[in-house]
Amino acid sequence: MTTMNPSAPRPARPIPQGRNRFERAMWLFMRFSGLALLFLALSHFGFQHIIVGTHQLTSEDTIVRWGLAGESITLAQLFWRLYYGVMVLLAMLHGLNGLRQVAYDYLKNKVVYNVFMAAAAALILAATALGVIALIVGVNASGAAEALAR
Amino acid sequence: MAQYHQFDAIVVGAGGAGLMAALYASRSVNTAVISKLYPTRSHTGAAQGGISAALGNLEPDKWEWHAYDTVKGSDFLADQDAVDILCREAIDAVIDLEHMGLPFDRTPDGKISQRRFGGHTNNETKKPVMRACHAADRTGHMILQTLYQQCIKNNVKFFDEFQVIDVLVENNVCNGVVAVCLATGETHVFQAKATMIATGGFGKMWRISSNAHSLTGDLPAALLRRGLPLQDMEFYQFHPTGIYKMGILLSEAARGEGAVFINNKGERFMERYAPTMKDLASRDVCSRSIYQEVRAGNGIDGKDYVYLEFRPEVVNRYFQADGNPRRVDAAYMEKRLPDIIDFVRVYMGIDPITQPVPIQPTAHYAMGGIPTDLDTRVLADEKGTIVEGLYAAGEVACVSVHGANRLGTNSLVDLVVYGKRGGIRMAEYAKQASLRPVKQDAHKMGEAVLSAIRDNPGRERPSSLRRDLQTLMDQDVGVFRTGAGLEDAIDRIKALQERYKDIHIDDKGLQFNTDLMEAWELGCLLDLAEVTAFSALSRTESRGAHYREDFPNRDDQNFLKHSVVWKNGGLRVAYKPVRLGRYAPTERKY
Amino acid sequence: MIKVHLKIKRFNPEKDKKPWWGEYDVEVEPTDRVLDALHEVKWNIDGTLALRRSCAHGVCGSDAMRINGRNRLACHRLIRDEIQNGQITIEPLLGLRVIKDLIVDMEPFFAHYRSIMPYLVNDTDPGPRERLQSPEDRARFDDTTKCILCAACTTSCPSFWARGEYVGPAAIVQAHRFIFDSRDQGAAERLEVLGDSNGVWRCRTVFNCTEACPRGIEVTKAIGEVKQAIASGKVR
Amino acid sequence: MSALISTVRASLTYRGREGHWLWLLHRVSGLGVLLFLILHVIGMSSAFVSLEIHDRLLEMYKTPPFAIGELALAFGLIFHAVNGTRIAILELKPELWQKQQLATRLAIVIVALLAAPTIIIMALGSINAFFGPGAGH
Ligand SMILES: Cc1cc2nc3c(=O)[nH]c(=O)nc-3n(C[C@H](O)[C@H](O)[C@H](O)COP(=O)(O)OP(=O)(O)OC[C@H]3O[C@@H](n4cnc5c(N)ncnc54)[C@H](O)[C@@H]3O)c2cc1C
Ligand code: HEM
Ligand code: SF4
Ligand code: F3S
Ligand code: FES
Repeated sequence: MTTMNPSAPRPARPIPQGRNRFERAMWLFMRFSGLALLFLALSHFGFQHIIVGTHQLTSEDTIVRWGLAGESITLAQLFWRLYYGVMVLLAMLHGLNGLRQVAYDYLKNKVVYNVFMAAAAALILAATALGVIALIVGVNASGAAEALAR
Repeated sequence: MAQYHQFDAIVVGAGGAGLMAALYASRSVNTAVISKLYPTRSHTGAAQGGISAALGNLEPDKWEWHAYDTVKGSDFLADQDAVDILCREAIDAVIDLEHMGLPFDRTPDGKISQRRFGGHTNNETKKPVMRACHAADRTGHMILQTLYQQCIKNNVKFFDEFQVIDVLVENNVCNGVVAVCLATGETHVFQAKATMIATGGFGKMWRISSNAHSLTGDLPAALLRRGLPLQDMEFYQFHPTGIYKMGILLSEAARGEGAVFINNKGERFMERYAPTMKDLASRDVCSRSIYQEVRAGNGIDGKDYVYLEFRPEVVNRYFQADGNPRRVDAAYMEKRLPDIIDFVRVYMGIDPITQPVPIQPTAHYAMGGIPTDLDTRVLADEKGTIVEGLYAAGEVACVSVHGANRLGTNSLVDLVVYGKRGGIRMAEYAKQASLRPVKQDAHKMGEAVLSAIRDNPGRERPSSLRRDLQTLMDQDVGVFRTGAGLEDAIDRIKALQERYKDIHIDDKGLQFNTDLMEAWELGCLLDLAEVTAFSALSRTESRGAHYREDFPNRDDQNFLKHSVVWKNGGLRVAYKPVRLGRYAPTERKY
Repeated sequence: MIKVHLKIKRFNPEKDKKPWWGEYDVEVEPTDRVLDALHEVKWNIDGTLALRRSCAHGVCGSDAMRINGRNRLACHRLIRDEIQNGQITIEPLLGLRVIKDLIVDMEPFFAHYRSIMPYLVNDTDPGPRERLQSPEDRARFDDTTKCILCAACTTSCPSFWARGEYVGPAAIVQAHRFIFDSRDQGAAERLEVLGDSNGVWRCRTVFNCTEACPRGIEVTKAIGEVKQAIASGKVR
Repeated sequence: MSALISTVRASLTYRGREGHWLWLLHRVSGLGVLLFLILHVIGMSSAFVSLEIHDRLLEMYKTPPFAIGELALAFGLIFHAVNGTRIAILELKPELWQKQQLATRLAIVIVALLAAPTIIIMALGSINAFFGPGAGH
């Protein structure tokens, strides 16, 4: 070190990655998923609640965007399914990890923490699965006729 | 029931001196540090300016010049062999600190940066030299942190918040110390082959003081009670620039940047007292001049303070008057004196850039203390009898390198040079010595003193005694002293000691009984105050920081010697000669 | 002189089951420190009041406590700046065990400090003179050298209150001081500690630490720089 | 449990500045949005089971309790999004912000700018639906 040239700009020193990469990955994920959600969630919210308006919402919109189960879908519907799919996945995982952080703070008893997180993860993953299945399957056609007739 | 511990070496005090000693001792023997504060709370952390060493990084310098400046600053009372060691080993010590990681400021080519400081000169040109190595204006802080870090790295054993109340010395042999664990109130006996005392200053016997509340001279007082003497106690430095009424220090660096003293007539009065150096004359001279102004009725509002001016327009006006081409502005001052300006803003609520700063001299540094030889071994008398197994270093010790007046930056040098020396010597000693037995009731004496205070049903509040002591010390054992005043002071201190026997405290508990420890510390301060006043009374000359109005001149004929004072039974003084060397005493002018 | 009503949270383990509020009226100068007011209580009203203090001018880090709800050094705040309707409220630091009155157990705090290897790591032979370092490299970590280990930051952090296992801002500040020191070679090991579950990731960027730091250190910024070093795998 | 209570009490009584309160709100809003999201996704996914259920759920969104909850959701989501962005930027570019106060104030202003019109439009929509000409059909 004595031989360094003190006036030369100091190069960035590479640091080997540590053993615990999970927290680092989660930290990065929270930020990038947050960034994605910033656009996805806000645009969804803005579209549904401001441009359309909650009181104008009908299941027609859902059918138009998702398409009906068993029928071939349009490109637009594919886009919406992907849009919602990505959003649900990111939001759920983002939320799950957020919940984990909060739970880690307040549930200091390991057993309580584990039980709580297992339950929460089950619930959130189940909800996510339902959402994803819905997006893959599409709107259930039975009863769709009445809906369209109205 | 006391708890017992055994170590090869123990160090009492975790300031710069203690940590340096511990670091070196712990390299070869089993070492523990006992401190009543967490180490990083030690007052070494308050030191601002710098640590001098003749590195010559920016301009030519020699350690011999540093030595001469130190001897001259000491008013020729320093022992010159000790000063030689100080200044020669300072260079290695500073490099050592750098290797330990101390973040010194740097020169453009990457070396340790140095700056000028009062009294440090190029002996040939007589001009100020850049000798003070610094880390911004936090040099002491960085020394303390760095040494503590190294102690952690080397797994030094710490007993934090353990207050030592007694030193086990008998027949000039030391076997360890007795301490109270503050958290539990339990007594602990530390048995050791080598014991080092590095407990810092004792400036809390004065009211206006730059010293921490914890600097109460516990260990010097304990040694006095064990029949050991203290040296050169009449020499106590008053720093000219303390914040008015609070005593918080504003470093000399302010005047280095051009700040000046102003009295109530708007005069730059230092021109009259030190025509050449003016406001940058040595600390003793400036402090005396300020009080002379106050006495002449030139204090601000007729009170006991003057102004320190660092308003740029005022500074520039005097630069101009002095024919100095330099000019400063607000931004420059903010950059060079950040901490000081911050202190003034926080504690005085005024802005030194636009307002004058009320200052008064503040009790600052003990040149005297526990007498030691060049290897930091404690001496039992003026003849040089060694107390086996007992060492002292840092502000609490007196080797003596500061003589009658310490030069700025030299205390930090003292800590690291003699701390290191002591640590090495202790380890050498401990390796060949064996652990001496301590008596089963070793802790009894210290414990008895504490329980006497705890159980005393008296009427006096320790705080009112402390206030009275501090007031009388400010008045009569301060910058100016007279025979009559000192005699009176001794009488009044004795009266306070009588009243001390009648104190009571509120807290009768064990855990963190700070009420009890403060009362005990007051007892230490009373003893040290008495010794200080007595030493001052005995020295009928003026030298360095010790100024006797009734004997205004230096008297080398009779007093080129160190005082050594005991306080068992009565007070007794003896003298030992100053060890001269290359430099013969001459008149000291600034 | 003005009158101040001090409300101090008291707890004596030898006597009390629960903390209680001690209320005291003292006369002090508006320009006195809060510490002076506490001394006024301790020295003239109730000597059992326990607190730590030493330097009395904000450089030793002994007397961090909660003044009017915020972490402050008692010796670094003036009465006139803290007094609210004639009153000042004083409590011990949060998140550390109260031993007595305003004294908390500092051991966990120092344990975290020790865990990040707070010392220069460099086993190369430095030679007889100083290691060289450019002024720019020295300036890189200047801010974090100011830390006095007062714990005001760590005990103002919600993540630390929630879990004492979090190393806390003070330890990260101390690590930063070495990680970004060009002379140091221990960054990888330190970042290993700080990259773990109770390391920097527990920081939620709350800024209480920065706001509490009596030395004006940009604590959150230092933490951010450490996070980035781990995230990017580079120290610059 | 007492540890949980003391932690929560500390969080609520420490007199932090903006950053402290924003953190609390971020946490609460994140959890709130998560709760809504779970219910919402389960609700929406009903569409693949039966459109009838789906329809009924959509009608439920149009009742007053949901209308009010929706306002809270709007604020929560907007706040969480903006504040989350603030946090991420501060961590990625700590040197951008000399003073956190500036960042927090900016975040508060942006939240206000986004949330106020949103909430007003939504509230007006609801008022119109409940009390307007076409109300009650
Ligand atoms: C404001 C200020 C600024 C200064 N600036 C400078 C400067 O720029 N340059 C310079 O050279 N000098 C300066 N000095 C002087 C210098 O800082 C001190 O002289 C020096 O730091 C003393 O160090 P020390 O190691 O002897 O003791 P300290 O650092 O005071 O440490 C004393 C230690 O002893 C312990 N202790 C005390 N009593 C007991 C007991 N009974 N039991 C157990 N432990 C005990 C304490 O806990 C502490 O750890 C300054 C001093 C002050 C006050
Ligand atoms: C809209 C854009 C969003 C952005 C920009 C965003 C951003 C963030 C960020 C950066 C964090 C980490 C905070 C920290 O570490 O202190 C976070 C935490 C969190 N987010 Fe989001 N988020 C968004 C949407 C969501 C959504 C939709 C949910 C609900 C499912 C959610 C739930 C959470 C939760 C529960 C936390 C943990 C809070 C805490 O630890 O205090 N976020 N968010
Ligand atoms: S970073 Fe600031 S608040 Fe934290 S311990 Fe250091 S000095 Fe105290
Ligand atoms: S308060 Fe805590 S959450 Fe981070 S910014 Fe400071 S450490
Ligand atoms: S007493 Fe030293 S920081 Fe307050």
